[in-house]
Amino acid sequence: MFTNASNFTNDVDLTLAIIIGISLFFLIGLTVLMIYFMVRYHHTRNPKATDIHGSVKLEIIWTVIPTALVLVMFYYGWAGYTQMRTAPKDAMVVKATGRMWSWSFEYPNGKITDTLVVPKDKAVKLELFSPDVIHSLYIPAFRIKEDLVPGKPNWMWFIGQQEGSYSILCAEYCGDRHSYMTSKVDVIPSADFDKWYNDNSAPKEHAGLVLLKQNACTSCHSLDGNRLVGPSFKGLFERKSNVILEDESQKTIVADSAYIVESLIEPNKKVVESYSKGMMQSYKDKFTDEQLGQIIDYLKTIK
Amino acid sequence: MSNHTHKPKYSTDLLTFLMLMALTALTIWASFATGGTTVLAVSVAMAIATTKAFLVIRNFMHVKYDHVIYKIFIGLVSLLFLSFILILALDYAYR
Amino acid sequence: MSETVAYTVEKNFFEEKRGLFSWIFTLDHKRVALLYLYAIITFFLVGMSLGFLMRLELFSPGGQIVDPKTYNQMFTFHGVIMIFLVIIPSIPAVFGNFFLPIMLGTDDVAFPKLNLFSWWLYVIGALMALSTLMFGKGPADTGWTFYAPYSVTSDTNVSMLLLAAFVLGFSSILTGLNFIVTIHRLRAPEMTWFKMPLFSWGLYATAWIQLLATPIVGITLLMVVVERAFGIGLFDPSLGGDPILYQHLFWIYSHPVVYVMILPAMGIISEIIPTSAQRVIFGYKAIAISSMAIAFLGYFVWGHHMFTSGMSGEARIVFSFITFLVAIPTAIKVFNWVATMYKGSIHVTPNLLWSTAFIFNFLIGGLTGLINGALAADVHVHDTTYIVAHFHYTMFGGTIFVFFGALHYWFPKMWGRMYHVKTANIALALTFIGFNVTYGAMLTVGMKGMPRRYYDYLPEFEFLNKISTVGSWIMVIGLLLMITNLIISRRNGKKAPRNPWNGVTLEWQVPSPPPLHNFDHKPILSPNGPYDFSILEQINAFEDKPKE
Amino acid sequence: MGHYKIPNSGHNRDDEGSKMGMWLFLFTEILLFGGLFLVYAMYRYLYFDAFKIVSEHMDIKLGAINTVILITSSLTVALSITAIKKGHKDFAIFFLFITIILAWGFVINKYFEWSAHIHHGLFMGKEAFNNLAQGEGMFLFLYYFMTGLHGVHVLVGAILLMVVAFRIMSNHQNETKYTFHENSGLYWHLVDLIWIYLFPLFYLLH
Ligand code: HEA
Ligand code: HEA
Ligand code: HEC
Ligand code: CUA
Ligand SMILES: [Cu+2]
Repeated sequence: MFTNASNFTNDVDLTLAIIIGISLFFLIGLTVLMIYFMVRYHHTRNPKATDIHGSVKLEIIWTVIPTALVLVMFYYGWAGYTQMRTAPKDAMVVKATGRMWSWSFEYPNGKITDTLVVPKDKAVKLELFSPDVIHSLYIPAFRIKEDLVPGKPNWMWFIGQQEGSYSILCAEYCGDRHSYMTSKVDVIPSADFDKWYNDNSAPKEHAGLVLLKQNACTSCHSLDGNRLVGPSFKGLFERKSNVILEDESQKTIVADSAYIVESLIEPNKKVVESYSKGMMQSYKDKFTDEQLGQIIDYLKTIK
Repeated sequence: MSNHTHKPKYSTDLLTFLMLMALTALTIWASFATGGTTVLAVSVAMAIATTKAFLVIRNFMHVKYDHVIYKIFIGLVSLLFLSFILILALDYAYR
Repeated sequence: MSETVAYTVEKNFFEEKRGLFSWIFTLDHKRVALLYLYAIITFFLVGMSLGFLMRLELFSPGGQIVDPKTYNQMFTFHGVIMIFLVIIPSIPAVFGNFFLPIMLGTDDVAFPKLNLFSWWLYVIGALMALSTLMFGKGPADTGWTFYAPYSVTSDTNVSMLLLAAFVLGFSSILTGLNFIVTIHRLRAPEMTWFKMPLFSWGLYATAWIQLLATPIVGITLLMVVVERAFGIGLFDPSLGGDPILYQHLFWIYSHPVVYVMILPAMGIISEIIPTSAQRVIFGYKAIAISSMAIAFLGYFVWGHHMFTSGMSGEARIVFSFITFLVAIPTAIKVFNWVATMYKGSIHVTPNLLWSTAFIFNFLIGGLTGLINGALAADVHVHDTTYIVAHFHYTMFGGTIFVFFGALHYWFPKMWGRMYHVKTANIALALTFIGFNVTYGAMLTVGMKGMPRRYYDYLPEFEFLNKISTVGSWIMVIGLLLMITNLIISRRNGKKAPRNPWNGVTLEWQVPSPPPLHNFDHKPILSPNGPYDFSILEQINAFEDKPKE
Repeated sequence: MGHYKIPNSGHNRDDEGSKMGMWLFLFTEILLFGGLFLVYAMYRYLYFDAFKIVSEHMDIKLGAINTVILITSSLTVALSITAIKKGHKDFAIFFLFITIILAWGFVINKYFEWSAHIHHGLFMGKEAFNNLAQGEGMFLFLYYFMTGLHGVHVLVGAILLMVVAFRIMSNHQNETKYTFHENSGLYWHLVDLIWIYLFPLFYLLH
């Protein structure tokens, strides 16, 4: 607690501390009282009970005091929260996309990454999108969380105040690999950030692989032959597999270029046997022909 | 039933029926007069429908002659449903 | 079954008729209650085993015993069983059915046939839920909340499970309907509203929630079923639907339903404590009215489950505010219970110990609820295991503890036997310790940021998860010991008298177990309300005297 | 013993209790539809224009006819209850039959209305339906869902009323014992009540 990692940690932790403090008081107080009564007024010690029907005064007291206390709690929760929903105008806007089951972040200059890199002490506003189901972007160290609702843009903001690398988790259940939908946010000094941000040198990796990573393909398709949610990419090209057509009939296909493109545009038309229909979303219009070529090129290399 | 003293009369039923028919005519007329889909049209239509519902409950369903507890029940249930709509509207109106 | 108590010539309700059909087509509220009890205990064991397996899976990071999909199906099935098949019917359908008519001084609920029908609906719903195990891609993997659009796209047997929940909902509605009419129409002639035992007040408040909230979730689940069938986007955004609207409709029911779980439990606590303390309850009216207040306010706080959902900021604030208001009537109840122990003449029985364990657990559950209700704090803890701990503290540590407490309180009355008290206390101690270790650790790890519904987790969460799993082992031993003790006592326990705990509400005036029509003499009601211990001697005079 | 007889037994006949039970059941019905009305209200707000456009496909005349049918049937049920209370059993049966005929009239009318829509391809899975804009499909879907569920209630109500008629004929319902009749009437009025709202929401706001 009280790490000061983001501009919200202090307020949230203070709210928590206040409520926990009040709670401990009541928890311990009432428990001790109960045990004391059980001992003090045990029937061996107090054979004759005294009937007390109630007391209006006490009822009022223990209505008013908790009311006052909850108003305090409400106030702190509200105050801390109001900040979370008022982003400064000059915040750097990053588009954060969460899809089954990975994150990607798009910067104003078009740079796309799978970890979020932000400058220290600068406000960042994340615009949240999801193409499939609801996810929730959660950075425990920053005490913030907001859902990514498909079809409805949402946003969150924060200032990273301490250098370091913090976990990003998905906090809304979204299917099989929900618990693997993780990433990192790296808070680095402004100068380093600028260097990183403007570094456009071509990635060392195969262009096709970069595309596969950026579009979360690798969160469902492994590159090493392991079975994840979808069939592994390893040895995919020209592999023979049984597929189930829309009318439930079976067919054996060879994964040539045309089939791979079709799999991207209409994934549910031919569903590989033993895998689930409806898992993979359509990537229609997501890729240019050139990019499709790069992907297929890359797939050929991992035989 | 049974515990109320009122005497059932055919004429009450008929009268209620006539009022309901009149209100039906009114609401159809109003829907054209108010232009079909405007906030005004919606409010007028709902107001007339609620008047009709009130008549049905009070006269046809005999709540008028029943124990007050039914009036309380019906009132609270309507209030509950109304508050659901209002609270939901609060969310949608401010989004 | 030769336990006819010597001083009564009337057969008890077990002996009245025999055979399977005399049970499953019975119109006796006591038998219906026992039918529910056996079904609920069965499902409770199934649900518990799933919880136990989930804890094993979470013992270490990485896969342990099942794959992710199975894990997801496990917590969904665990949640659905525990919520719809165990905890919602638990207290109303078992103890409500058995004792409400007796405590009101009548011989059955208002609609005995409808009561039996509710049980049948329960069985049908349960079978529908179980059937999802048998066909297709197995039980749903959506979580018990069935959030759209995931529940619309998942290819598991979501529709069947939703229909099961729909049917179970109607079973619950009919129970509630029955209780409301029973309380309005069948109270003993001298029993005015404010002379009813507090358990009836709890059930009355509960029944209204069952009646008015359940249909909304029923229709919502039906909308998802239809949406899955026709592919039309009532909630699926790719077709223009609004997933947040689904959440609204779901929680309009599912928040009030947590009070369906807890209000009857609070009612039972308000019975056990005066009996154990041998004195009148402190603040009868405050407790009775606060039940109604909780039920009423509980309708308007559903949005606190949606603080990070993308609902409008204004709505979030309003919901947070009302959420805090609900805590107040609850606080009033707790204070009155503790005050009832003051200057009592306390008999420390297993049922009192379960009740105090309840108060402790429920305090933690309720007070953690306050953190959830505070906007800024909830943004951090929402959908973490902190929430999981919160609701196990309220549901398991709260309602289920009271359920077991009530089982110990009314066991002699229901079966006419006493149980072994020392074993009962040891079982409670183990369960209580195991419970707090399991969920205490979960509370902490959630506060550190471990999200819920996680098959796998970061290494930094490992230590607390291990502790939590070990806690569940202790809890298992405790619960199994308790169940064994009760089962053995059911056969071999000492014969129970009419009034083992010297209570004064009406159920202690009838034989144990009660005869078919409950009362063998005109019930004695004190003009000073239900907890007037000055009539105790008069009540106990019936004990040994054969009556004519 | 066992000779003590409880005055307030759950097995006694309790007309007031049955009626209260019926009312409570009606409340759950109202909230069952209530969920749909909530959805309708929110989507009407979100897709105001789309709803307006499709609602033009609705036939006000058919809707109005059905409204008149239902109101009339409500009247006849009310009359038959008045009749049975007065002991006019023949009247009661006569009015019930008219009600049942009207109920079937309603259903047949609905059938024609639905088939007209389906004929135009405006049904889930059909070509024309799939081509509609987002909110428009929503309107039609809600229309089918809500009027469909209402239709089911009409059928249940009609069957109930037939049973009532038989029970009057066999003297199970008469001027001293008419709770079942009255409760079935209440149910029928509920069907009318819901239609009172469905009519403007789907037909008039165009
Ligand atoms: C029996 C069930 C039960 C009960 C009784 C409660 C009681 C309460 N719950 Fe809980 N809750 C659940 C079951 C329950 N809950 C479940 C199942 C979920 C999660 C569902 C899911 O997502 O799967 C949940 C989730 C949940 C959330 C959503 C969290 C999230 O997902 O982010 C919230 C938020 O406000 C909340 C709040 C509360 C509050 C304020 C109370 C209050 O009623 C508590 C009141 C009690 C007290 C306050 C203690 C006694 C009082 C005193 C000792 C006096 C001192 C008090 C003061 C000073 C005020 N609950
Ligand atoms: C009344 C409600 C209730 C009860 C009593 C319980 C009881 C338990 N629950 Fe439950 N739980 C829920 C309601 C409940 N749960 C709900 C609603 C959810 C949310 C689901 C969702 O997210 O959708 C949940 C989720 C949930 C999770 C979170 C899953 C996740 O988010 O990843 C976990 C994790 O540990 C858990 C564990 C347990 C354990 C260990 C028990 C303990 O009771 C178990 C103790 C175990 C035993 C005592 C076993 C005893 C028996 C045997 C071992 C006998 C062997 C049996 C045979 C041979 C037949 N539960
Ligand atoms: C949410 C999980 C998921 C994501 C993300 C995903 N897929 Fe898939 N994919 C699947 C599943 C499940 C199948 C098997 C069922 C099917 O054929 O539709 C599959 C099948 C395929 C196939 C056919 C494989 C075969 O063995 O015949 C190809 C090719 C493919 N995906 C490529 C991609 C590419 C390229 C991307 C990224 C742009 C991607 N997928 C993203 C889940 C996913
Ligand atoms: Cu994405 Cu969970
Ligand atoms: Cu809640």
